[in-house]
Amino acid sequence: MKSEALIVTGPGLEMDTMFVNLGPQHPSTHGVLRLGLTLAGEVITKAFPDIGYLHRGTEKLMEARNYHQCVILTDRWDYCSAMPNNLAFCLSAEKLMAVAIPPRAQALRVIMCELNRIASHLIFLGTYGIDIGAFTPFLYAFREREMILDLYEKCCGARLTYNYIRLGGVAADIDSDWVAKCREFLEYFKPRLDEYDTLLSFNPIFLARTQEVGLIPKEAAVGWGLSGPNLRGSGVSYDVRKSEPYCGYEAYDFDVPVGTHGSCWDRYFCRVQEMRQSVRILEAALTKLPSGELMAKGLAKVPRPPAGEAYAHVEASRGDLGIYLVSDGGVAPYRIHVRAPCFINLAILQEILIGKKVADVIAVLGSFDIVLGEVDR
Amino acid sequence: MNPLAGADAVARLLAAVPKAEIASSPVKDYPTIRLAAPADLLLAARLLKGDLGFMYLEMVTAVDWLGPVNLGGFVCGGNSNPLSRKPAAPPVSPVPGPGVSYRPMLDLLWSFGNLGENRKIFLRLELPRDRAEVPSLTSLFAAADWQEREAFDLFGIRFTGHPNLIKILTPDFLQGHPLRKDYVHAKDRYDEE
Amino acid sequence: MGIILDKFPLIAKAIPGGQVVLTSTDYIIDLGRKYSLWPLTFGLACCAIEMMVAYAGRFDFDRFGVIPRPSPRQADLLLIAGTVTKKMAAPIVDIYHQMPEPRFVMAMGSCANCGGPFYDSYSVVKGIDRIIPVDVYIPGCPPRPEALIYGVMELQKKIMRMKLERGGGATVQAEKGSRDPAGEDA
Amino acid sequence: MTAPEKQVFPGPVLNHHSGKLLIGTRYWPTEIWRRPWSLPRYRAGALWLVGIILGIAAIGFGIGELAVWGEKILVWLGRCGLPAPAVAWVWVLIKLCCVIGVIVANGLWAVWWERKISAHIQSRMGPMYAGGFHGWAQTIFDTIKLLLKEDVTPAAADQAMHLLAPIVAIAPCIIAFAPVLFGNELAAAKLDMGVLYIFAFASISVIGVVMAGWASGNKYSLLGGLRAAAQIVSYELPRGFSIVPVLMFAGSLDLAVIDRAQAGYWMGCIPRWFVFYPVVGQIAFLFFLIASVAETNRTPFDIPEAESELVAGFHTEFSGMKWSMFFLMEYGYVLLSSFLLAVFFLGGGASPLPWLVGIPSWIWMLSKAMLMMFVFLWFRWTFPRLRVDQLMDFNWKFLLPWSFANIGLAGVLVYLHLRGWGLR
Repeated sequence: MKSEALIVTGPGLEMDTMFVNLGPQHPSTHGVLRLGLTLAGEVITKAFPDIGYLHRGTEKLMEARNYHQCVILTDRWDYCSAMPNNLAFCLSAEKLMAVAIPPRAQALRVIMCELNRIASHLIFLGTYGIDIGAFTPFLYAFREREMILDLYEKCCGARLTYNYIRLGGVAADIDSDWVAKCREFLEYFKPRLDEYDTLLSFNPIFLARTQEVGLIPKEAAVGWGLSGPNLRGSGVSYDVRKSEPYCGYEAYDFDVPVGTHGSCWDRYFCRVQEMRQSVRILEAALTKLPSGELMAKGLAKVPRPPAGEAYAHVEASRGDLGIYLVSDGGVAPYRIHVRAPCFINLAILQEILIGKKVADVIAVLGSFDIVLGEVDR
Repeated sequence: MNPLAGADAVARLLAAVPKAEIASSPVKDYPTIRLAAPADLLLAARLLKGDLGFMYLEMVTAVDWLGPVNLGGFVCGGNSNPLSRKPAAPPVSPVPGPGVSYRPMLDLLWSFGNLGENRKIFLRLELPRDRAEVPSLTSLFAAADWQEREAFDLFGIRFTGHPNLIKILTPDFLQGHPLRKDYVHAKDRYDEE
Repeated sequence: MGIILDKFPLIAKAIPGGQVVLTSTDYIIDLGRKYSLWPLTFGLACCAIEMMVAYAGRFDFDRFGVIPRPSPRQADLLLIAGTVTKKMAAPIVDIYHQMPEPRFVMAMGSCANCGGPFYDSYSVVKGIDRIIPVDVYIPGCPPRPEALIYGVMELQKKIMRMKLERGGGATVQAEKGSRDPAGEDA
Repeated sequence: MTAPEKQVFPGPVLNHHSGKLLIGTRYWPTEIWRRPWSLPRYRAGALWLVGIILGIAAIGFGIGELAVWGEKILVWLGRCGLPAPAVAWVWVLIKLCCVIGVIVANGLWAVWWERKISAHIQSRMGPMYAGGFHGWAQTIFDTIKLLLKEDVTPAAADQAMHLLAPIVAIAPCIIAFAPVLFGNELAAAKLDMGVLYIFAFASISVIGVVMAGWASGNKYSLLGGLRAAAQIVSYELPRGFSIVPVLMFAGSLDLAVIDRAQAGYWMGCIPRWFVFYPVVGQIAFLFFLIASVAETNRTPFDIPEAESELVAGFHTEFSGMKWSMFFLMEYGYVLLSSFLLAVFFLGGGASPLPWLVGIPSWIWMLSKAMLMMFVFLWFRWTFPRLRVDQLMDFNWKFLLPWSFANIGLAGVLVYLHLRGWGLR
């Protein structure tokens, strides 16, 4: 629906525009993103996202660090879900070194990544509620997330930057007490998901604010290279866990939620449905947990992958995270490029914000669930 | 489904694009095609998007094959232990491994995905380091817009025809392109002790 | 409309029993500032997630009277949670100067303290104290919410030591010199 | 195959008090939800609550009707030798101090209460350490700090307007409190056109808000100020029209008359409050509640100071006491709306059950107003925020036409009453 400020045009009828900085410090830009908006009244005529305020140059830093030191830097990209970052880096390095990963380490990697997906989507649920104006879901979502962080703390010692998935396997093991606590969390979490549906997903004001807003057709989503829930919200069913399964994902049966017409609500609801699927995967993984050792045998203390290039990508919580690793046989990676899903998803804002109101800008920006650590790397 | 199954797509691409051949050092487990000249890029991209159904531009990136990284590009000289005063042994190997030849070239890489048949193809192109010029793909793929700006910002590759080729990540007052191997960091007011 | 109490210590000293009045006003004013520390909703990187967890239910910051305020005009604590890049340095200094006195700064996480895991990056400022004065440093990458709360309690102890003579009033601190000159702070 | 048995860990972080794993803490969330009453803290809190309520009721019995005390003070003033005009002036001063005291005390109480309500809605604890039991002194400390904050006037701002805006915002709110009823006969000023007076003054403070928006020279506050002007002015209409049925039933604009019109009971137990009038009462009550929430810029209508969009809306550039004037205005209007709701619809001063008549009327009025204030505060933490155009559509296309229809329905009721089959 074209907004009125853009319909009424003609000689002598132009509205003088005002340039507003949705600046690097703003309560709902999820970090340090600057949106240069040109407003005609309340309606946006031009949007220019300016990033780089959290650019730490990790790709350059990794060229002077050996492979084990690089894993630490991978945690700091998408800090809301750090496990898939570790996993993508380790998969590409292991692909170069052609190392066979023991089955227990594969299963542990799947368990940790799925738990991290739930924790990351809970952050999204909370912050998106605040963007639309409802403060309370944030508190409930973070209460559940605390239980997941306790599980991580018991297993790998850290709450946010785990450094748990290492080259060749996994850092620490879990025991029956951990499995019991995890099952108890899953039982406790399922009714909470239905609670969120009544609290936020089907709230009439929330539906009014998100249903017809930020519509992205299928061609635009594919053209702009979106990935993850943003792409699936527009109806394209592309999930790396299904298209190129890694770490044994083909053994678990789960379905991929797909939206209908790519509105903010579809992207939001894809993420809520994904949490249910992750619970299914976790239950299957916990029952079929094989025993055995955690690390691949015969891995050097300071690994030197043979010269060559490898590209490995995983389905991170925010999209298709790919690591292109070039090695010249040295101790440090020669060149590493991160295909950051948030960086590529953010570019579409220039196009779809035209003609929206200021309140819609926040709804659309929030529905993309970007993390500035991954956008700027 | 094994991504290498798209042999016919690779064959039709090789036939259509002059002097294109299977890359000598491919990206592991994925079909990689080396283009000969920058002009072939638009032709190959149009063919990929039009007939072969590769609508999804996944990644645009580059590698600088000049040689081992110059530790001047790091503020503390690549010192892995910030507390120790003496410079530690740089973890960078001066001698290239087998099958790798350092040369003053920028090696660009594009990755196209066919979501329907679940296939990937990588295009590769070598450019001289000093005047790296290549046509921009923003006319065909909107996803190329920011990734080309990032390649320009970090490597200094000029994409002709790009609507808005300006810095995207590095601060405005940073001179030079950081990801080039010979980048030396000029200390600014934030770096003095 | 803020009350300016800078002349009050001189007057209080002149009156015979004034010292008692002065110390008790110091105590009450410091209590007021201690229990109503309003930080700015301003997260940079991973530490921002741990800061949000500190505001959430389990480690409730509201117990100490700490509510995040969106605008720097109403905030009196600038919590730098994350990596300070060179491109972000200028906006941070502007925000610091927009905050009314008396204002405090807390550097949360090793990135804000000294650059952290990105110490040799070309685009990271090696610690926030290079651009603005810092009151409390919190180690950790990212520090646990309990560490953040401990940092706030340290800041509260520091506030309890503030004196009106040494610039506890509402006029700009820069004109009156450092709030706690070296040596006397212990 | 199941996981191996309990494995000894290389010493993870233990809780140094109980020596157990952090994960084994007693307050693992699920335990809180399964057996809340098993927690001693929970039971102690409930006992405290019951004690406080009974305490207030006992004080109420002790003091009795406040209006009676009013005459006694007047007589005593007369007897201690003051000439007649002086007595009148002293009496006006006393009433003025009482009303301003109520507004300021409400400011302190409501802010603390809102933070505690929002905390318990969001399963956390709210202010706990600021001055002892449950942080009762939290707002006092906030006020002390705000009093001593540096008074920043931005360079781009219009100095005079920046200083004047909070004053123009708060003054009408205090003036509008004059005819408000605090008990059966307990009002600062007996005006026979009380309702008109209140709505007239309540709509002046939007000028202060727009002045604040324009004067701070900040684009966000300009947007916030314009949104406030559009919202408050357009919600004045349904707020006024939803009161007309009440005035038709009571027959006068004087709040005391409206209050007396709701005395008595149907069939012995249902009180004759206007909210229980068949259809008209409920619609009028709901529309007045919604319009009042919109008047006070509170969620779901808090777009003028939408935190997530306009940073802090029209009061972005105000710091220290100037900013807290806007907060005092907001909570002043919440209190005003709660008292109006209590008087118009909940029979302010009349006790809901016949055998509870002993409790004085100001206790009933206060408890009904606090109930309505709880509803205001409760809305804020459950509803998301509407967009500007949705808010306007809701007002002009739904609220206003239906309040006109409601007036028509009220006319039918009054006609039936005149023909004798009415509800009287």
